[in-house]
Amino acid sequence: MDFDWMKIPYAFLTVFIVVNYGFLMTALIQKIGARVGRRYGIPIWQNYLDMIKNYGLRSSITHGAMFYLGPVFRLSGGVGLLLFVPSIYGSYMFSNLSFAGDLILALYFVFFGTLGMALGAAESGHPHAAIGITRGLSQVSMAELPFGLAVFSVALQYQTLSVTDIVAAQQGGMLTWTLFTNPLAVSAAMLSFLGSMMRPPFDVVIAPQEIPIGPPTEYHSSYLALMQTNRVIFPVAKIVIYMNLFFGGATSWPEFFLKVFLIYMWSAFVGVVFPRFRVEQSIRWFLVWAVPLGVLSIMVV
Amino acid sequence: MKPELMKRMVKGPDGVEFEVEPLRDYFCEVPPTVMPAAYIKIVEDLFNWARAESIWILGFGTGCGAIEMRPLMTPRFDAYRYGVQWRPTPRQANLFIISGYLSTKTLKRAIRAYEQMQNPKYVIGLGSCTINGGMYWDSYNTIKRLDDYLPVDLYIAGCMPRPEALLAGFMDLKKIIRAGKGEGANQYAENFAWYKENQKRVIHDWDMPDYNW
Amino acid sequence: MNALTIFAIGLGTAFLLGLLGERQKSLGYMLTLAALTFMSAVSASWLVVFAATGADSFDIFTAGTAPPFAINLRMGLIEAALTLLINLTGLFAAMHMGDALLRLGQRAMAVLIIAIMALCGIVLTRDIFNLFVFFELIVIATAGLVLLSDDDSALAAGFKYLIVSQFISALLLVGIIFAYHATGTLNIDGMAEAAAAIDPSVSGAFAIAFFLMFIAVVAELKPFPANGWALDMYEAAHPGFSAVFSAASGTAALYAVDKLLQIGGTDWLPVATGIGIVTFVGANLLALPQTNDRRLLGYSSIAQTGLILTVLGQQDIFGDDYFFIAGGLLFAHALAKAGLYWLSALVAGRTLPDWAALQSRPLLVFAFISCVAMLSGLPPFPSFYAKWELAHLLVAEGRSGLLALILFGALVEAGYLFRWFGYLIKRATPAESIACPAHQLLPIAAAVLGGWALGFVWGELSSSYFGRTNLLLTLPLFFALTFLLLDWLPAWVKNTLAIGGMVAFFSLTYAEYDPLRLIFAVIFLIGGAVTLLASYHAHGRRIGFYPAAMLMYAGMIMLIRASDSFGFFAAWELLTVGSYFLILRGKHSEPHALSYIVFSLGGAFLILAGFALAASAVPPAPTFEIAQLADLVQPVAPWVFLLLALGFMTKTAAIGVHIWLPGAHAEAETDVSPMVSGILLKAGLYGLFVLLMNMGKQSLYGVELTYVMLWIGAITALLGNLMAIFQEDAKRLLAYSSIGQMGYALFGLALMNHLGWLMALMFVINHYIYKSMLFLSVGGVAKRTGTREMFKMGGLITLMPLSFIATLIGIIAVSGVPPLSGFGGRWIFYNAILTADARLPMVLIFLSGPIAFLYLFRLIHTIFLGQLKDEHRRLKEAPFWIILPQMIYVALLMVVAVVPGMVLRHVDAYISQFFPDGALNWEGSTITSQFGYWNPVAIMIIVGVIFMLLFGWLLFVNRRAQKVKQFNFVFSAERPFRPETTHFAWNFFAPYRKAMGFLVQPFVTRFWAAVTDLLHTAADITRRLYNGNGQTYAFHFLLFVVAVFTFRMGM
Amino acid sequence: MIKRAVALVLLLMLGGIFATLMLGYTPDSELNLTARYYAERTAADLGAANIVTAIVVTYRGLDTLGEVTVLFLSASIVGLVLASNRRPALRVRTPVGELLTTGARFLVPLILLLGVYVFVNGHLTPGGGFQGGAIIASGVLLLLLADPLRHFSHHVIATVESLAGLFYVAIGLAGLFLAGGFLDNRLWPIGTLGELFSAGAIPLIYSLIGLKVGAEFSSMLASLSETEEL
Amino acid sequence: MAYIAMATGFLLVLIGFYGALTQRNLLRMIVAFTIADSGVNIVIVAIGYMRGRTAPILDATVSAAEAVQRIIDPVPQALVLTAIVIGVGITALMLAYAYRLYERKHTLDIAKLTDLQG
Repeated sequence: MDFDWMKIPYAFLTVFIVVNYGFLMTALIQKIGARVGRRYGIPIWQNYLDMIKNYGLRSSITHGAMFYLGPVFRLSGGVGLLLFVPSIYGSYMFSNLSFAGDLILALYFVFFGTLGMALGAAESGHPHAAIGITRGLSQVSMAELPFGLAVFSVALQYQTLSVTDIVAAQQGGMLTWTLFTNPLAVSAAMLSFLGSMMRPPFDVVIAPQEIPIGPPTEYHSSYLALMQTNRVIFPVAKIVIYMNLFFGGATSWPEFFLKVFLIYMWSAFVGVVFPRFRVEQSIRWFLVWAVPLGVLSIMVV
Repeated sequence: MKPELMKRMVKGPDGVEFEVEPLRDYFCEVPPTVMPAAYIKIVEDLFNWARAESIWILGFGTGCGAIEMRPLMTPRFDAYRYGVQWRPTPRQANLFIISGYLSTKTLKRAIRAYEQMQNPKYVIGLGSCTINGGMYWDSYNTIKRLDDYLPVDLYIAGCMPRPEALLAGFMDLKKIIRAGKGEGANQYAENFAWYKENQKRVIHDWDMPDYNW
Repeated sequence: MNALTIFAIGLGTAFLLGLLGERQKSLGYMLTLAALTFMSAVSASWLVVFAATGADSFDIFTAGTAPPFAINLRMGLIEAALTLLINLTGLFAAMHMGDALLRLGQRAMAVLIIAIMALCGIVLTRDIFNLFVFFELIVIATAGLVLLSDDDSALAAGFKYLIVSQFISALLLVGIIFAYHATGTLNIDGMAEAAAAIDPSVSGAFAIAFFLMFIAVVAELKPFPANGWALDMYEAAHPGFSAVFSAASGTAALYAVDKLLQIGGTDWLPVATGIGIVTFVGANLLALPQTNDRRLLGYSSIAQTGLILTVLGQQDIFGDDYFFIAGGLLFAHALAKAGLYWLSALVAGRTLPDWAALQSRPLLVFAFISCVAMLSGLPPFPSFYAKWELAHLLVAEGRSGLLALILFGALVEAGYLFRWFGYLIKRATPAESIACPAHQLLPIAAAVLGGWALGFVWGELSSSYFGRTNLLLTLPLFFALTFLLLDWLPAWVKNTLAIGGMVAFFSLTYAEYDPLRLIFAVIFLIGGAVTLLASYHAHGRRIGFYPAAMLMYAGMIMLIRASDSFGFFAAWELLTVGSYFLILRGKHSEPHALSYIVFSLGGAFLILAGFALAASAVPPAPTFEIAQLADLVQPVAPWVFLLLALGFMTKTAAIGVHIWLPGAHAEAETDVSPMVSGILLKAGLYGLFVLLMNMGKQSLYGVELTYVMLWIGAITALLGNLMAIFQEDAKRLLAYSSIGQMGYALFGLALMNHLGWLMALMFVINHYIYKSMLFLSVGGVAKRTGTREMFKMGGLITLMPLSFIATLIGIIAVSGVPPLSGFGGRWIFYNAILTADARLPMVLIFLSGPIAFLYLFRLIHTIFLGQLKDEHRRLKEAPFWIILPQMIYVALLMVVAVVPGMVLRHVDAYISQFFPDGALNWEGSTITSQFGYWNPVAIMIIVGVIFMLLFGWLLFVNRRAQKVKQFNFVFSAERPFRPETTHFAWNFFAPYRKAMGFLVQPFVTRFWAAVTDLLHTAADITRRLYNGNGQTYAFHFLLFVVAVFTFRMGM
Repeated sequence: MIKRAVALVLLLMLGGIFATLMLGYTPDSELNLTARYYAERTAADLGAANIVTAIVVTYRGLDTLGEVTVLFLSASIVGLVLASNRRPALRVRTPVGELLTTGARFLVPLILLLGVYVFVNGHLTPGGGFQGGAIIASGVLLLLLADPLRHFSHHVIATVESLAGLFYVAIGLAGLFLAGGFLDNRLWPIGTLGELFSAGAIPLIYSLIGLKVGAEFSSMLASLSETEEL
Repeated sequence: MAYIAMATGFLLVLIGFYGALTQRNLLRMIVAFTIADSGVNIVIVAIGYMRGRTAPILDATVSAAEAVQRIIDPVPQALVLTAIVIGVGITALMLAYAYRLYERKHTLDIAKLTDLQG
């Protein structure tokens, strides 16, 4: 097999950049959220501190093998997702490991972490974890649908499933972005995006007091640290897909940072403005508002 | 002893009867151990710094002082800027604030919640009642001296202390932690028998394992 | 030996019996048996003569005068066969009724002999008035033999019979005399000639005369609804005699109708058809609500007679096949009915569930099911061949409506017969064991063996006819049937034999298959063998399991090997029946097995109709190469396509006809569920493959049928998955999941492009592996926990780790998450739909994808994770033999995941024959399509490396983790109460139900329930016509006469 | 009432069928094929003067055998039906009257004689085995009327009946071997038309039938009378 | 003549049938059937009748040679004999049945013998 071993350090580099960017951006978004609430907000490095502290906790417990592996699955999912999609268009260095598969691989790999995490949380034996998972799965199953439709619409539009090719097709200035060539698909996808970010109005899954933050209720110490790491990688990885599919991708890191930030902001913006939905309400909401957009985008493309 | 914790005979699907002893079968009976600090001092210092700057409080209001904690989240006090935040589950919390008088009934829950937090963990006694019983010094169902039951790192006196006092308390706690003196969890493990004895003296319907993992 | 000796010996013995004294009953009985044996021997000798030499039939003169001036008889192959049937029935009935005959004495014996003789007379005579005399003899003899019964109501029944017989004989006499007047002869052949010569302008009187004769003779067939009296007879008479009444009397009367139709000519054929089909459908419907076994058999007898009458009425189109068809149906009916009536004598109770008494006697159960199979027209019995021919010829003549009615009636009949079989197998056995005196067993054995023998004979006939080997001699079927003989062996021996046989057969034949068939062959044979490994866990002899299982496997492999439509259909029926027996073995599977067999037979009938329709357009009938389906053109082609597709989709449980699947798969035994789910469902897919491969796209009224299939597939996938979410029963959940998965496969096939098919094939392979694995794993758990309700389990991961691993791998594969093999299927799928035009149904497929996660997570969580229940604390891992195949599957899944090309690239090349565009590129380890690419090896490595790195890191930082127990979790600072109240499992997806529950309202179930209710209610209302009053029955008869007359004259 | 109305309607329709049948009926002016054959050939072939008898006994001999069997069956079954509940005779003799007793004594031999005459001459004159047998049975009936307690030996009746039947079948079979076919009457020369000993086996067969029918009717009568509760 | 006989015969058949359909007493039904039987027999005989001819017996008045012109159709005569005998047989049988039924069920009402139905 003619494998370019340099891809491995390059991949580590991507992960390193994205992790750091993720930590900072997440904190920034939190800070923006705080400012909306007229608070000062956390220090920008707060997330690093939290992670170090969690690694620094001396004791931990385990409920069993799956419990132990849950966060590993979770973070593998995030890292894998990041690496299966090229980060910077036109850059060999940051095309990551996208040779392993196309868009479909990325879409399905999203569930790798979800599934592992769900299994791990479930093994804790905590009913609240299980309740959180049922809510999460129920909501995600519907929230992902408009995205799937939009992706498909885009794939039909460009007649390819390769992310690189899709980005390549959008390299003719802003008006060639899918955002403008296929606005229906983008709207559907952006609505779906709200549902998958675990922010209001769709965050009843991790209701803090009713089912103390749901699935991760039993996770702590280094498990939690791993999950925190994922929590900063995963949204970025996901947004990279959005960016590549709908917003022309990124040809350089600055462009990357900006676009990812802006897309993330969309969810934050909605989150601070709108109140919460119950799970069945959010399912219906996606069914009524987002899915038809997706269907329409497929029909007209 | 509650009936659900008593030994009982259970018949398996294959028809064989066997005994189930809930306390033994459902709960881990290992006692807590003293957890050593990181071997390299600089690492431990880093950790202590991080611990001090990232204080996660268990969202469990045990008494009237709980009302004083809420304002800390508001724009007026905004404890978040100090790295303080509330967590709904003891597994992820580092700091347990006993907010005011602690009835024996709540003590049991407090003990359980405390034991389920991970080492290192800190306890703040908020208000006079946690120091000596305060105005409830002669009450039949509150404890007088929190230190007998849980290792307290810091007391904040007052009845009730205002949120500002609480904030000041956090600052002091940070100092303690950064100095590596916030070893309440290890203290608890070292004197486990003594604490248990005290706890069991006031809690008459003890219906849980000695240490709640 | 002159055929007249039948009469001479019969009468002579009857008269001789009168000479014997009261005390010489035994001698009389011996004489009776001897006479009947002799009569049988005469018939048999003639049968041998005709069969061996192929001689023509010849006339026997009486009174030394040639016909038409004296009565003559005719002996030929048909007559010999029919009289042999009658005489043997008589002989065995005499044996069977030995006690009753000895009690009542020589008079009763004489009556029996005369009855048999008279029945032979009806068959042999060629004189119409002579026919009348024999009929009257039978009426009187019947009235006498009814008295053999211990039942008091037999008296009333006999009287009712006499009342109606009086009406019949009056009409018959009037008819005969006027017919004589019109034609100047009483000879049947003469009359036929004369009738043909009558001037049409004055033929009115003759027509009415003929009508009277005809209706009278038809009335002897107990046509619906003028048959209440006959039912009372069936119910009340001695079962030994009921056998004669049903098997022999019906046979003779049918032959009499056939003779009459020779006189009446083709004008009367539609009347016979009409009466026949109304009787067939009506009697079968009325049989539905029956609770008394003998009455039910009576209705069934009437129905079968009606069917044969229909065939008689259609004889104009059958040509040479007439006797092949009519005979096949007739003999199967006669033997089966005789067998069943004789069996009923062994059963003490009179309701259908009382037959559970037979459970303790496997041989009797075998006898029963053989009879039921004969009646239902299942292979390898003669009725099966007859059904095949019948359908083909009817369709060839454009009489599809009639075929539809026949098939409907047959389906109803199969419904109540198999329901009965379900009672027999599944209901509680009565405490007292049944007595089986040898003289009662012998007749049953004779009937059953006769049935099998005739199956062989018809197979031989058809083999010369269809140019293929006798079905019974086909190696797989023969192998399966040998297990009937080996059933006394211990289970493990049989299991070894079965596995050995399947593997050996595969290794002998694998070179013969093209890549597509090879995949199916591997799944059916090798896959079947792997699944059978699990059967080693069973102890004892497991009576009945192996014949059924091997029958199913034989059917499946024959399905692949079949190149012509007949072989295909026969294989289809075999695998259906085999799997039905397998499913029925489950503890509570009675109703589900029933709905399985009813839906399956319904589907099989559609296939039959489809083949028949195709055959009508592709000469030469009666069978054609499957490949010739491709030659079909409009307007036949789309209909053929529709029928076949519906038939196959019944097997794959497409939405609308899916309701049989959950129960059937869930209630089956642990090692049966993977067989019927993992393997059997593929038979339906194979059918669809064959269909689409040969017929391609078809449109009907401008609607493209593959497009409709696409929708059906999509809806099936969505609703199957949705319904799986809400199941509490683990195996039901898996079963619904199968429905959804089959929906995907159907969708892929219906895409009609290269990748769609490839994806369907990928599903075939994957679904076999992971569904077998999951069913085994869940089955093993259910076996240990004694329940299938998931909320009663929980926390089994530490006790049954291997089962857990199998389930985990299984659900990852099912959900299509990389890096396991399910992803390959999804990847091909998305590539496939990119090329398709149909976009709306795709949306549904999209929706159903994530839904799979929901139920899969539920499955693994509620069983293996969460809280361990008290009573399960001491559970052991599932038995070794159940785990072993699971581990094999795990390994297989890994292999398929990494090197899917190993199998698929060959198929890919094969599919290129049909769809040259869109083939995948298999260069190196990357699989490339027109749209995207995918490198399974790289994915596996990358995911593995990332995972191991992170795992190592966690191990390092988290090395001191304290292992805690099940209640050591935070619970709002409280202590959990008990595991039962702490395990979150029941109504798991409550929010989802609130949001999407409206989609899974059981509309389809309600629809089918309404259909069955409607049938039952209609039958119940019609039943009230039979109020038990003899005069009412006379009214019915007259009404029938008038109605048929009006109908005939209006024609 | 409804029942009657329905019956009337149904029978009206049946009557309609019959009426059509009747309206379509035209009496023959010439004998049809079959009848002509009988008229022309009976005398020559079979030697029977009574053509009906020839038809009954020979041409349609199988029917007649069946007929006899019908009676045999009826008798057997009547016996079966009534046999199983035969009570011990607890009958009180009641006088039936001088006239009847004496009349019976006088008439029975004559009746029997007439019966025998009728069946023996069946091939020559109107009448035959059935008629003769019925006459014989009427003698038995008279005896029963005269003396209800008279017991007829069922065994004797049955023996007569069975033997007659057996002989009948035997003659039929003999026809098969010695003459043209089953029940052919030409076992021996047919003799001269119109004589008592003519028409081959017809007189013999008819006599056997007479005996058999007489026995059967008697058997039925006896069985029925024994059920009577006096 | 033949028509009258035939009509009478048919009428008897219908009357017999009517009786059999409406009379509930078994014995009356049996009588009704004998009436219907007689009707049938009359019809049979009427069919064979030919105007101006004589009985099919060869004797001094009818010689074998002229039989074809002189005699009526003998076949219905033969048939009617059989029909009558069979009718007698069945009547006897029904009577026996009626007797046995009365003995067992203590009724002669056909409408009460309905223990089997549906």
